[in-house]
Amino acid sequence: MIFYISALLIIGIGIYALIIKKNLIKIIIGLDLIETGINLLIVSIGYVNGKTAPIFSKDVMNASLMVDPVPQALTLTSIVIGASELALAAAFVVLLYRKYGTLDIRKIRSLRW
Amino acid sequence: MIRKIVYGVFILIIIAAIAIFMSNYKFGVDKMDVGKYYLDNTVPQTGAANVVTSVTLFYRGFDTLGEVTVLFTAALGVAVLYFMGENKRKQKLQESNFVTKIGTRVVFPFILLTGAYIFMHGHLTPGGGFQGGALIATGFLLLYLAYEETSIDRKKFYLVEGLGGLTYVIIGLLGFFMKGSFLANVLPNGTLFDLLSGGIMLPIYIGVGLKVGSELSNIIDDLMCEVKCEEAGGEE
Amino acid sequence: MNIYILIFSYLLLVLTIILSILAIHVKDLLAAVIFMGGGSLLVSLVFLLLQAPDVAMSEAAIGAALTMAIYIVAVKKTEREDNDD
Amino acid sequence: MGINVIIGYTLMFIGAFFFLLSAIGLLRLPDLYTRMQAATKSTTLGAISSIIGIGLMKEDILIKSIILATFIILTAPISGSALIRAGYKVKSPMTDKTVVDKFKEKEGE
Repeated sequence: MIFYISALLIIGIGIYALIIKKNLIKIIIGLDLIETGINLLIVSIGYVNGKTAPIFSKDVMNASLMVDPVPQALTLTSIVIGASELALAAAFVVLLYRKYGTLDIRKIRSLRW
Repeated sequence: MIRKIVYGVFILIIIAAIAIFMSNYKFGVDKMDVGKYYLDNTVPQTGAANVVTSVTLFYRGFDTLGEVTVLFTAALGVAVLYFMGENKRKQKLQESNFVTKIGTRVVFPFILLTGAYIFMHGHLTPGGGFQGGALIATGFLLLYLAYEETSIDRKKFYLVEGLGGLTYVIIGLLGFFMKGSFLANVLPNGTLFDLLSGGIMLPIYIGVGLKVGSELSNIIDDLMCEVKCEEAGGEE
Repeated sequence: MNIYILIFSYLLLVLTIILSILAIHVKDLLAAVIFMGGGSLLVSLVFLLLQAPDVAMSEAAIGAALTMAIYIVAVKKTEREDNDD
Repeated sequence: MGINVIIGYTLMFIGAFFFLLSAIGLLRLPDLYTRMQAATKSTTLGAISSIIGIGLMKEDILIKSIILATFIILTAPISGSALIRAGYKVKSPMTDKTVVDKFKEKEGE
């Protein structure tokens, strides 16, 4: 149960950073936090009490003793895509800094709201 | 102040919505639907020991092809964004010390070897193409940090990356022409726990590992480059 | 789950939440990035305890190492202080 | 109980003892440089002796544990020296009892 609660808390912290913070790098950190929290949520949905990792070995050949493999496969995809998205966002931040000389989104005029 | 309260209420509503949705799924209880099928049928159908790998590459191989495409698009986007900028900053980095240089020279081949081991044994042990590729890119990052004048040969990296992607698509097309569906298993399954088992997973994961490694190294090179970007040429 | 492993995972999760709060709270952006990387590493340990070794390896290699390198380069090329009000 | 199990438990005990020493050193030593000394040196010894101890107790993972110990021996000094150097560059304060600063002497000449 505490896995769900802490995943939700991490997602909440990420959304807070995404909405409240004015610094571009802090906003990217918020995005990363949301991604981490959702990964934790999905993996903890797939966990089953007392079962082992879904990998057959010479000791464990019984398929009914394994946790759900589908959330883990989905999370694997999510982590890699998150890293590439983050690299793209960092490139955008560096370019914006070169053009405007600041990281504050209130001073970058075309992004003001 | 009033704005922060409004935002706080907004965040609470989102969290509560997810929590209410999650209350249908108790923690630690068996709630497998399709996972049951995968667990029961992985060994007879694919011959791989790692069920996660078989789900990623065998049952959902088309998704993984899309994922590789997303990664390629991101690398291309980073490269294009950096070529747009002027790249005039030429500040000198601090020279790293003796221990780091010698240690990097000793450790770097072992990092490459470990990465290759991880993506070649993806169907038997934990790990796979994405993890091994990321490990290889971390080795190149270490090289960049230790030796300031490092610059990878981008043409060769693009070649390796293209070959890795091509392996995936060609194996998929082979399945299409021989078995009638894209990414069908055209190779024999072999015996369990052998290196040459698991059908099409081994060549695909080798291709994915090389592709991810060279792609992430290219992203690191783009981020690290100070002036070298302009002379390297940017077409894919 | 074994009771000791459960207590250990509670500890890891509490530390992760503290590191996340610190990461969005501190003024120094480099420190924020390092807190973020530490949080990623602890989450990868939690994945290992949740019997997902593939995801744990992926998170440790990509989330904690490469992501942090990308962040640090971005901070180095821009500025280090968060001049929020 | 075979001889390898006894040696394995002894090595694990030595490893735990060095971990304890490094934890006490982290708490008690005065500045960054001596603390890094405690955190890298004794942790390396503790980690390799625990890993090889576990490897001796289970035969089939002995080779893997030796490879792991080799990796720790190779990588721990690199990260330690890089950390201490970064600490020196940002002018982390030394204790009053410091007598010699070789790095400064080398830079000065």
